Amino acid sequence: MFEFIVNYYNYWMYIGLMMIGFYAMMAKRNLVKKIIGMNIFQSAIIFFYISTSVKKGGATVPILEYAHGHATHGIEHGANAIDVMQYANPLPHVLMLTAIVVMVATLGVALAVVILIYRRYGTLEEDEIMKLVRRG
Amino acid sequence: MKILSIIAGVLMGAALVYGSLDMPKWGDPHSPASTHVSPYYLQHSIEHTATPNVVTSVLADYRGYDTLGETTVVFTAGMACLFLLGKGRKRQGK
Amino acid sequence: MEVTLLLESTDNAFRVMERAREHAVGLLDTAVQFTAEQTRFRQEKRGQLLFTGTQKRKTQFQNIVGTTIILLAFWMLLSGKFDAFHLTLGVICCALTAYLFHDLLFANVRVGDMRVIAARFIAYIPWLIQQIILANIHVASLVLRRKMPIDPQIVKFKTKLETDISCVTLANSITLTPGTITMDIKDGVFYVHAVSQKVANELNAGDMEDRVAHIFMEADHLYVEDVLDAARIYQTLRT
Amino acid sequence: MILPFDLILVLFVYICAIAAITIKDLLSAVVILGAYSFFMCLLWAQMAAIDVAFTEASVSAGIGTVLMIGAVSKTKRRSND
Amino acid sequence: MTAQIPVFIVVIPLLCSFLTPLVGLWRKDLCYYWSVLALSLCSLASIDTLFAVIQGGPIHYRMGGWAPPFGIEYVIDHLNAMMLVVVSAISLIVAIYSKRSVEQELPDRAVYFYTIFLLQVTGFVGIVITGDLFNLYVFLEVASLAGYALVAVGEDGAPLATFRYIVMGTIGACFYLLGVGYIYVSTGSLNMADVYQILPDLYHSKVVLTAVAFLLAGLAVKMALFPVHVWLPDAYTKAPSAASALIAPLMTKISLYVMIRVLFTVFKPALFIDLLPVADIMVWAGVIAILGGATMALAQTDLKRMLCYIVVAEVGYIVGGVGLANATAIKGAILHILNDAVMTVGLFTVAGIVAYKTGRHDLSDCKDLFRKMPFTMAAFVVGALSIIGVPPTCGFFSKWYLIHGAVIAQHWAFLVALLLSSLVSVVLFFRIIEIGYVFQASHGEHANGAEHTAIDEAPLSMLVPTIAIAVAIILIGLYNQTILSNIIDFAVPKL
Amino acid sequence: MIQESDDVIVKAVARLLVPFIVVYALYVVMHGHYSPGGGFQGGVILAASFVLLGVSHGLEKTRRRMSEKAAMVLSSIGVLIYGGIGALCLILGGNYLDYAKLGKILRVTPAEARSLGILGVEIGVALAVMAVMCTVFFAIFTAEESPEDYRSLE
Repeated sequence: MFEFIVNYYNYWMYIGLMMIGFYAMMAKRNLVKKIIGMNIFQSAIIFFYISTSVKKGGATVPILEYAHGHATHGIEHGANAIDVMQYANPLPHVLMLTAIVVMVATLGVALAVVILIYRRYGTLEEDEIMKLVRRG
Repeated sequence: MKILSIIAGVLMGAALVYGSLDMPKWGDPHSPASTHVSPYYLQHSIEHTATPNVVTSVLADYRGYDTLGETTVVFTAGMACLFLLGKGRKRQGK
Repeated sequence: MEVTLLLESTDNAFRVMERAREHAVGLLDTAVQFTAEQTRFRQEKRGQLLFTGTQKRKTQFQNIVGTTIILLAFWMLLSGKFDAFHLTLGVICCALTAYLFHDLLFANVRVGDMRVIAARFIAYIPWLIQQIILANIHVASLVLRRKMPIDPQIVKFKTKLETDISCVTLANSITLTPGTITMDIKDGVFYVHAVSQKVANELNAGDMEDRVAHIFMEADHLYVEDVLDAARIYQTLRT
Repeated sequence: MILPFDLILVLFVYICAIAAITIKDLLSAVVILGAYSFFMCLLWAQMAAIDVAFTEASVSAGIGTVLMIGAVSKTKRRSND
Repeated sequence: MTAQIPVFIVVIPLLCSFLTPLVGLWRKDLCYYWSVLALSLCSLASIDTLFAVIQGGPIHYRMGGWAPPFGIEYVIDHLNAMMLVVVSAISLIVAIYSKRSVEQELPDRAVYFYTIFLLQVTGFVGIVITGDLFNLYVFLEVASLAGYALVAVGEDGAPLATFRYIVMGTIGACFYLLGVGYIYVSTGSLNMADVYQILPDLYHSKVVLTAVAFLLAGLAVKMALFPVHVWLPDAYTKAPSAASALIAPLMTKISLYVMIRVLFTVFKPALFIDLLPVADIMVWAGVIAILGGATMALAQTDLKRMLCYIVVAEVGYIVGGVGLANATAIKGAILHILNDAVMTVGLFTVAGIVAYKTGRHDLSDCKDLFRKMPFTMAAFVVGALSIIGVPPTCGFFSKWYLIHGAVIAQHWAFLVALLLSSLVSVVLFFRIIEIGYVFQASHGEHANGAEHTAIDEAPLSMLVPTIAIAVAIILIGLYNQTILSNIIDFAVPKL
Repeated sequence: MIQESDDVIVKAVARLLVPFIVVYALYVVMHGHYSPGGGFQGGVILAASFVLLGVSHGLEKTRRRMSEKAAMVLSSIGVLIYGGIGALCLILGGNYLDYAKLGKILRVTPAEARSLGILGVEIGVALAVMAVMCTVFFAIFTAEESPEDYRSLE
């Protein structure tokens, strides 16, 4: 059982964060709080992806110069000298770089929209806005 | 609304945990994610692109089209902010 | 006790050495300053706008070159790659940055003073470190005593420093020294939080302020010798 | 990865996340969100993803926080929940 | 150079959108012509690609020259090619149409409008053309962000609707991303064809099951399937008319396309038909969506909002048709994607013209429109007939295949829902026609009739695209056999 | 709208730090091949230098260095550099974004051409990201606060 948890806990840690984010996005009435929830939600997913890139057993950063075995001259050694097990999996890192940038882009647009809403209604609470909208 | 969203969140979490039970062990160097495509990048990055930082070479070359899309996302966000908050904007309500 | 003695004696040694050097440099400084002032005065009197224009451009050029050199040093520190390609990149980047931001690094600094200021600043650092060590020991002794005889207070004093950069240097030096924190600077008045009376007294003595003023060649008249020297030079020049 | 260190970081991340969505002062919430991003970035640096950690530190904890502070300063600081 | 043509479909709108602000700095009024030029080039390229696909089978294009599992690949098969033509042609038509409407609604921000318009089209085209799961996410985000911006500048209340759209859209996109992540964990690949090869061994894994669930859930949010459609009506009603004419027909259709692509070319059809109960769930979701959309549409008094609920109902047709899981129904569903895109854009352009002329888009504003704008309303009638499903128009044929498929699958509830919704559409559109024609005729007699009967037709730049769409509706209906036998028969998977 | 800060320390330190931040950002962009970093991070740090300048010296002075219009043009140019390099590869006979074909005009081996292509792309990305972040920063911080037709609960 303990073995099982140690093997899998990293896949579960992000789920709690995701639930927190999801709850904030759905249940909070303040619009900025919703955006905060959105941010947490997205970064939880990034957490998951990064978890998949880890290799146990001394895998380091995927920069070929900094490997344990060969000091600096990766270029001369060519392909056969590179031990794949020494480096973390670079693909999820690349994907998540994209996702982070998408995250901040969404954040910018959402904040612009929030400012527009505030300019119109003078409040950021969803229930108050709905009251104003219903009053017409 | 609060209870509903808590239920939805817990359901989502349960589904995710259920799905993760069949995953390869965390940090397993022989999982499909680390053996199928990514070794190619690590092995050939220097030979193909003369770039020791594999993340950069994958980002800008092997999957460069993704990065173009990503830059487009950023550009879209900038244009959207100008579009929404730009100067001289007058609200046209009823 | 021995430690304090030792430190004090080194302090004295530093002081003597520095005085000597200061004497020489200060003399030179006042000379330079004086001549510069004379020329500027003359130029303004004649109202040669064209000339001042070229002067300004020249100053700008010097600023750019100076900034580039400093930034290039920073770049090399970061980069650690000295092949032609990366060096070229570095030069291009630094020159570009210097061109765009030349007025930021050297604002309010008279050109020509830079080397002197740099030399004095470097000479100031060991003194500051020594002060920091002393203050550390002091604060540690305060804290480690059972009764903790601290006496927090806010010291307020008006500074004689003129430029913002010297104010900032002083404020940061005060903050760096344990036991004192600069809280605010408003119109030349420092508000400093001091942890004990001794620290506050040291602050009020104004030693650090004098040194900072010396670095940036401000308020040099406070050094009596310098004033005398200046008077002497002035007299020789006049006659 | 060192397990205890990792768990402490995760604990911090959770604390920050919960604090960010419960605090009523929006400016504090936003700043705590910045701290959350920063702990997240430490966690990723721990998992050998320094590029991602770098990006997160500069993009999410840096510019993202600045933008949110800007938006909060343009709107209201208090929130009802 | 002909081998490079597929890439132009994306690259032309992309680069032109980057150039639009620069063009706008030089001459503001050139932006319109610039974007029309870009989109017509894009349409030409996609039509060329469609013919190439019909003649020579699927096209593969390697981005950056890297072999598929490592680099990103375009795969253009018959379904793709058809969608590309639909997207680029509709966006061209809407771009032509948008001139006057933008001049009226967003006078000082036309430059940004056209930039974002082109980016939106880029996003759509990028989603359709790609053969890589993650790349699809990136372009989904491009399209979504552009969509948020286009919606948010609309009339009063648009920002609030946009905020909901952003929240729901982000949840949808994140679920999609999560699904892709689960697939990546179990297969190690992101290329659709590669995943298709690897996955069959893993079909009993819980990871893949969760991945299917999350992919479909995310796409359901994006396509506004009935219970999670809440963002759609507000957003598309409040958007500027040119923007809603572009987004409302295409965004949902593209999400549906992605769903079909994921179900048929990432997973094998056998997975969701035999192994999992996905197909049944989809049919019932379709039934609920059709009934819900139709009921809600009946309750509306706003023209655009009513059309939005019709879009929600139409989504149900396609989801249900795919869920019926027999060749006829899937054929009908794919044909309906094409038809629905065309007829919805027709209706939304007419709604835009009404808004342009009257400044509002309530149903009561349609009074006397049949006399004021006979051509526009003729186009509207064609679109309405197509939604109802009257024979020469294209809507009839796809509905026919869907009904036929329901009969084959013996799924009577779906059949009943289809027929009911057709009935509801009849009621809806005859109500509008009554308001626009009959009501005013009796009313106009004791008002001074001369003023009302003066023909006040929409400007040509709006009218011509609208008429063109109406003609296209009829043409697609007439030539539906050609389209079916040349394109859609190849797109239907072998079950 | 941010006014100029009245704190001497903040102003002076910001003044001294900005050039170094910019050089650091450029270093991050240029050394993406060898160390962590690249266009996005470098671009964001570049934008951060402008943000620092804006926060400490006020937006007016920042606008003198980077106006909204300049930011818009730069963001277009940045993305165009990326797309343009891709299109250049197309013209030189390769697929889109196939940097190896750049070797034909640069006269280097394909691997080095790819390396240089990556560098060019990173520069474009950095420009675009910097300009866009500045744009968003300006847009959010200069948004009009006072609502024109403002309905409140009272």
